[in-house]
Amino acid sequence: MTGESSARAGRIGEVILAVEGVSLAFGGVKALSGVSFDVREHEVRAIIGPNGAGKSSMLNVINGVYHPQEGTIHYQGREYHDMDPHEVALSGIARTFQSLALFKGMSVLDNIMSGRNLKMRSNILLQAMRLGPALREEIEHREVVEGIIDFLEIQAYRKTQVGRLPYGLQKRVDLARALAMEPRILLLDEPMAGMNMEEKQDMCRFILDVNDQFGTTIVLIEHDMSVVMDISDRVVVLDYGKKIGDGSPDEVRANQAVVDAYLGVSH
Amino acid sequence: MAENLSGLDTFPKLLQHHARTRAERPAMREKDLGIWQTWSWRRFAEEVRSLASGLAAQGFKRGDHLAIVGDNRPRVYAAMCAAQCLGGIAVPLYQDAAAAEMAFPIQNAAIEYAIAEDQEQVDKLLEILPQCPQLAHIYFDEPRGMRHYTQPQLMSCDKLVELGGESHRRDPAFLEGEIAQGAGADTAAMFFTSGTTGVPKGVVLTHASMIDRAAAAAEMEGLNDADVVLAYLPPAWVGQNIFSYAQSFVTGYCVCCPESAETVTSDMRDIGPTYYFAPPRVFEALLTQVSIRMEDASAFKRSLYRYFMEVARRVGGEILDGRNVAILDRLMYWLGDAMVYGPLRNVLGMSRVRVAYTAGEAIGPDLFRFYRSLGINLKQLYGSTETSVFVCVQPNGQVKADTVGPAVKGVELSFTPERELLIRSPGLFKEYYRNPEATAASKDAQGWFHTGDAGYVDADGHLKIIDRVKDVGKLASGSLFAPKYLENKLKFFPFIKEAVAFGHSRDRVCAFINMDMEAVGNWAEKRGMPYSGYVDLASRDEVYGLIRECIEKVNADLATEPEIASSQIQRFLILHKELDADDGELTRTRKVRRLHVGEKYAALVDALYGGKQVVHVEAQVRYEDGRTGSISADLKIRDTKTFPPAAARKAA
Amino acid sequence: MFYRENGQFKSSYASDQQMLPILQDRLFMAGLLVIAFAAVPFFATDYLFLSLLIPFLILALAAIGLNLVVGYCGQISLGHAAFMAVGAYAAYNLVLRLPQLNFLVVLVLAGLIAAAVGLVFGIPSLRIKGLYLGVATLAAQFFMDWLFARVKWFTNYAHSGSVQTAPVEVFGWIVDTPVEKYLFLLVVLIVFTLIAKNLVRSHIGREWMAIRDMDVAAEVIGIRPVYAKLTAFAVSSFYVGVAGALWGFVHLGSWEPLAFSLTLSLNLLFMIIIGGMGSLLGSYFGAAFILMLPILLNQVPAMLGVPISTAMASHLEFMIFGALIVFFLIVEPHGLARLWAIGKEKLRLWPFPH
Amino acid sequence: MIMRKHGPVLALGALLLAGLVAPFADRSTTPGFYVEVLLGGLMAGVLYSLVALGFALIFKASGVFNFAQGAMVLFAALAVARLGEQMPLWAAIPLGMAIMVALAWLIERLVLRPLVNQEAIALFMATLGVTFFLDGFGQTIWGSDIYKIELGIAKEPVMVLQSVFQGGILVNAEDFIAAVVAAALVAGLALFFQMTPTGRALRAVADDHQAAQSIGIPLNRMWVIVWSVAGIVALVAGVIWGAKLGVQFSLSQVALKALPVVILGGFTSIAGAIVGGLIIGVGEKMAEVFLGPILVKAFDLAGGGIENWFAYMLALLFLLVRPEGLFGEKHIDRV
Repeated sequence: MTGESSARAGRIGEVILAVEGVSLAFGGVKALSGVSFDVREHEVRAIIGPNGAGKSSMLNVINGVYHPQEGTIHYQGREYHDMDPHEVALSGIARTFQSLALFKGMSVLDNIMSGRNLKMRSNILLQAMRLGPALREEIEHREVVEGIIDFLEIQAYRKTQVGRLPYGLQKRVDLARALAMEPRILLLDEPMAGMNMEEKQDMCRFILDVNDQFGTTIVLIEHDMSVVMDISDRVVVLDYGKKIGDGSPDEVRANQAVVDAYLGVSH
Repeated sequence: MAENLSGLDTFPKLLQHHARTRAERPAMREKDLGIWQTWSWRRFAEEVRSLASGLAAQGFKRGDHLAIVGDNRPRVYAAMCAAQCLGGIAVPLYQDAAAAEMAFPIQNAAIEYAIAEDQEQVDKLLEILPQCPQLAHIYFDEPRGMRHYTQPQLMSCDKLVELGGESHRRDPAFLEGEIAQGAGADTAAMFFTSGTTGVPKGVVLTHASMIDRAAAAAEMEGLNDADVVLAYLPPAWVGQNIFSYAQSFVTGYCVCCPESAETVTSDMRDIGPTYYFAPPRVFEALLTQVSIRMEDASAFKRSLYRYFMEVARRVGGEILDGRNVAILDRLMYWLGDAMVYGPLRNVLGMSRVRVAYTAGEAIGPDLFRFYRSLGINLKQLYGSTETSVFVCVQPNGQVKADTVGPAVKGVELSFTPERELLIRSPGLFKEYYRNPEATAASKDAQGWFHTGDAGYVDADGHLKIIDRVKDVGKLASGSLFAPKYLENKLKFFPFIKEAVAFGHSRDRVCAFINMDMEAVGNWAEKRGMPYSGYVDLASRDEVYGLIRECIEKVNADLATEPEIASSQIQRFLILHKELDADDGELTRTRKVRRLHVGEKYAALVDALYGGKQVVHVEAQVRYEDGRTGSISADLKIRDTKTFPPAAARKAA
Repeated sequence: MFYRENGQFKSSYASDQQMLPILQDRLFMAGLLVIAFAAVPFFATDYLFLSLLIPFLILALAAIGLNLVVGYCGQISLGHAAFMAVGAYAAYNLVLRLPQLNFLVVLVLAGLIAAAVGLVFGIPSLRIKGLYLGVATLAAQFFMDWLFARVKWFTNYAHSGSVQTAPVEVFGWIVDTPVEKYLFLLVVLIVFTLIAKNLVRSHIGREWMAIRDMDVAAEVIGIRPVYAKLTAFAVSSFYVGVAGALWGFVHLGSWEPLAFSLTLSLNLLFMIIIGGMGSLLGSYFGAAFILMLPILLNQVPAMLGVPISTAMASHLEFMIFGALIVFFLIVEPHGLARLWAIGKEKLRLWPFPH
Repeated sequence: MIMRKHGPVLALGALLLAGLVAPFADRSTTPGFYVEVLLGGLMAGVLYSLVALGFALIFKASGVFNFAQGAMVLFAALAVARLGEQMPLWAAIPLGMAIMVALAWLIERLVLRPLVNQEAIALFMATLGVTFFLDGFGQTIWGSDIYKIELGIAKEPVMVLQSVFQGGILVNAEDFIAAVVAAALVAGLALFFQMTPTGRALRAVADDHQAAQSIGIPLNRMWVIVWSVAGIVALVAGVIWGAKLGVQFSLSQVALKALPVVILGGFTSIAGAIVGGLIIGVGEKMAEVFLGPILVKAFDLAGGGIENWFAYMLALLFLLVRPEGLFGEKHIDRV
């Protein structure tokens, strides 16, 4: 592990995503107030904080589901305003969801294939006739997807309806679907929520492998800090929508405010 | 098989032959990335060529050993052949073995080159580097997770293939020459027998012996390049090697590798092998599954199933053996085939099976008949690593549940006074590697191999095996005691997974029982019997009752065989844990290591004979993840009814 | 039970993704086609053709169309008969004003016009979700009803407001007799079913289903809701439009605006609910079911010797439809198609239950 | 997250607009006639409001988009009309109400409860089924002819306000009664929701089902109650309507107009239902009377009949500019 993380540290590059003074409010309720942090290329960046700290809101702001009232987001140097989720997706940011958001009517394969849609070009007529190009495109993308299925070790469930899979596996499919987008940044919303120890370890392994194999920058949210600490390079801590800590896992662990915040919530 | 293979005395030469004669026919298929990726003989030959050239470029010389650790994958088999192209020796190792277990073979054969499937295997090899400093080259197939490994010994197979490609372009003739130099008498491969006792021995097999046996059996069964095999057992086991390598090279049939361990069944359904091997325990597991799944079926289906299985039990075997059967029965069987047997074969993935073998240990007569009655041509086979497997095979039409058939062409059988079976055959091994005394002990001057099995040839010339000679003991009373024989009879009951019988030089026979968690668990649920786990269930009186019934059936049965009537089981206990290879209680091929168990659980044995009703046990157990823990339990001991020979005849 | 899948392995993605990957299914389908083309024309009576088979083929097509937008894309529509009307009147006017056009071209054009209209009424789906959308589509229904009833141009100033058509002619073949009509429609239906199948198993289909199952997630993985929903509406309306044209020209021959009223819209909806949402096969089942029920209601009681008035029969019909909808929504939300799928699965696993 | 906008203002704006465009439609119309149309529209609007009211109630309390509201109106009207033939109205109406309550109970039992926790679309489809069932069932047991309801109110119109408009205005006493009844009903409901514990419970349910359940409010009973209330409202609407134009199948079609009304008013808002109803009532009358002829002339139509779609088109426009309606609540869905 240490060998790996140090090796990874070598690859960490420039700031790729910078969030500055972002505030978000629903009606009266302030979900985020003036949160700023940055994400460097190839790093594993964790956002932690007690439940209701505004972590999910932060992700939703980054990938365009919510539009913040204040603050800016710079991605690859350019600032983006009011981008819709699918524009964000096209720009190379993928995410998984805390409460599973798979397409439950579709098979595992189709779910992951749908992650390739933004790369598919053939027009509707070609698809209707399933003419050469459309068919070839389907197959090319199928190959990529099979690679991911292999990578996440879900071969046995390829053709099963996602609805029928146990929770842990569904989480994996969710990850697979995001990977299928070949993102530069991967946002993970509590990837280990509700998992048992073994599943959590698997998930950690997968996350590191992704970061390692594809060089994907990873931003993940967790409310249970223990898991995150040993896989992330830097950690942001939110509490009640405010940033109360930012730095390496050790620094964060040492940070009194963080400790209080966590003692504040039941543990 | 019309094809003339004379002069093709090594596997590489056979490969060249197929690459010429059936270049585009499938040599191997592997379910990978969702579809069955097909390796034609040509492509397979090219892979072998590149690997071989690569190895040569890395300094692999004639006589060198190549350790191969991995699951069934085309490249694993290609690697074996690559080594053989250079006159080297393939040493497949069990991929599920712990690192420590790998150390011995690698030291013993002073292995310098190894091919490992993936990170997991590489880690094991690296772990034992300190004990095996000579291991200088480790090639890994699956690059996943290997990015940060910096050890100088490591190189990826892809790189190796690349190197091979280059050096082959530089000197195309080289490999041809190497292959041509090879001769039948050269050593082809070395298999380490886990050995029921003591340290493993490296069994050295030559090209000639393996090819000869493979060909003999292939001829007998009329195998040809249209056949299909599913390779799902460890390649390090000689049988798997014969079925998915040697015989494929002899006949040119296609070997298919499943996608992953948990997809084997569905992959088998996909492929529908025509030639199939499985040890009895696999067939047993399948049957248990079938009966359990049928339990949940609708009443109609269940009765349908019961009815037609009865028909099959009556006439299925006969029909398969081509004996003549009453028209009406034929009709009913045909009906049953449409409604039950056919579909059943289909879901088992055996629709296309022409020849199925089982071997390794005795198979339960009911179990055996079940599959045959379904119209699956299941047959028994006798052989061992030392004999390149094929010694005796049951020919079509003369299949019996309790024998292993007559000797295959080229094999001579004979017996010592102690009923030990001796074998002479072209398939015999050359020696135990670097172990002359062991070699001498089991292979005498006249070239007879001492099998260590006790048995006899029956009236029809079929070989019947009773037990290991060394295990055939005597009761204090002096009468014959064949524990394996008893154990097998016990294991034929679905509820009993393993059994260990004691009695040598004792006044009576007692036994350990390992219940079958799946079957017993199911039985318990059916009767609404709550239980918290294995240990709890194993200690239930109901379960003891269940097991006792089984044992008493066996006793009744034994009583009918005068020779061993006196080895009826009188007391037993149900073990608190499953016997496990990781705890050294079973061999890697899951044979019980009786002595070891006897020593390990001496306290229990004493309790059995000491007439205690209950015994306390503290045991160390090793979990999958390598952690060890201890469990303690109170084991009950129960007596069982035995039968005087006369009474038994009525009872049975 | 009839399945023997051993050895039917796939060594290429093309074969893995083919429409009927299992041999036995292909055989079954072949058999079905043979019956449909070779047997039925000989044995079916005109009554059967006119009152069951012909309407079935057309309504199945319409149901497929509706299923694309409702079942696959999850956008509810209560006004699809309106698009049938558009198709029918478009075809009527095309034939009327451009007589030289080949009828197949007319069909396609009619479909396209319907698609355009569908697109317009689909626009609200971008702002609003399911239920609200239902009302928007009702607007289409009532507006179209009105439009074709009142704007004389569409009906070529016919006094009664009803229009007549001549029998369809394709490449010199005059589709006149019931058998001819049946065969013509059969071909059309098969072609359009294949196209629909291709669409739903291509990425456009996945986009639709993604929007249906979890629209937020869909957008987050880069699917444009606008595109997905509007294409769904357009394609759906195209299908329904073609069906409408066929309904008018091949089935009715002459019709008035009432022919495409709200009731028809709701019937289409029932077809896909009972048949199975998100299943092309279900569209067939649903159409067949909805067509047969009234016929049975008229026949059965008489057979049982308890003749009932036609009024009573139609009321019963209403009640039974209503009850069935609720029943299916509760017991088998995926309709007859799911039952079929379950049955098939059971046969594959036979004799095992699961 | 809930954001309220100043819906009422908009509403009045729309109402005035609908009124003001009218005069310029046809210079020859006297203001009196114009006011008459306006009133006529308001009367129709009152009825729309009533149906929409029941609709909004159900949607608010159980999140069900009840397509069957119209069918309930027809069913209730039929019931009262036929019972009225056997007994005096003062008996028939309460009995009808009892029937509607029973109906509500059955629907909750047989349809809603089994479908609880299904997505809204399924519940909506179910109400489609209920619609068909009620239409069929109603006509099976009550018959399918046109029936009368005699409220015993003078039908002949009264001339009022001669002093203000020359020619005065013809007003129908029945309509006034209707308006009064409707108003009373609304007031009653308002009280019921504000004052009674049940009412408060209902509001709680409307705001958050889980929460309501967790504090021990029996969802099922609540549903029975709202559906009963909706049924009774439907009955009132049905009776008034039946008295006006006779009880017949077309009622359930007319009642469909409740849908555009609630869209206009906002699904969850009682006030919305009322205002929306009035706007639509007035709007479509005005359109019919003043816009219709113009269209007919312009496009040489075979008669007007704009009111068949006007409401829906209006609703459609609303959906595009203000999906949540006049008084509706805007939702931000959580990811």
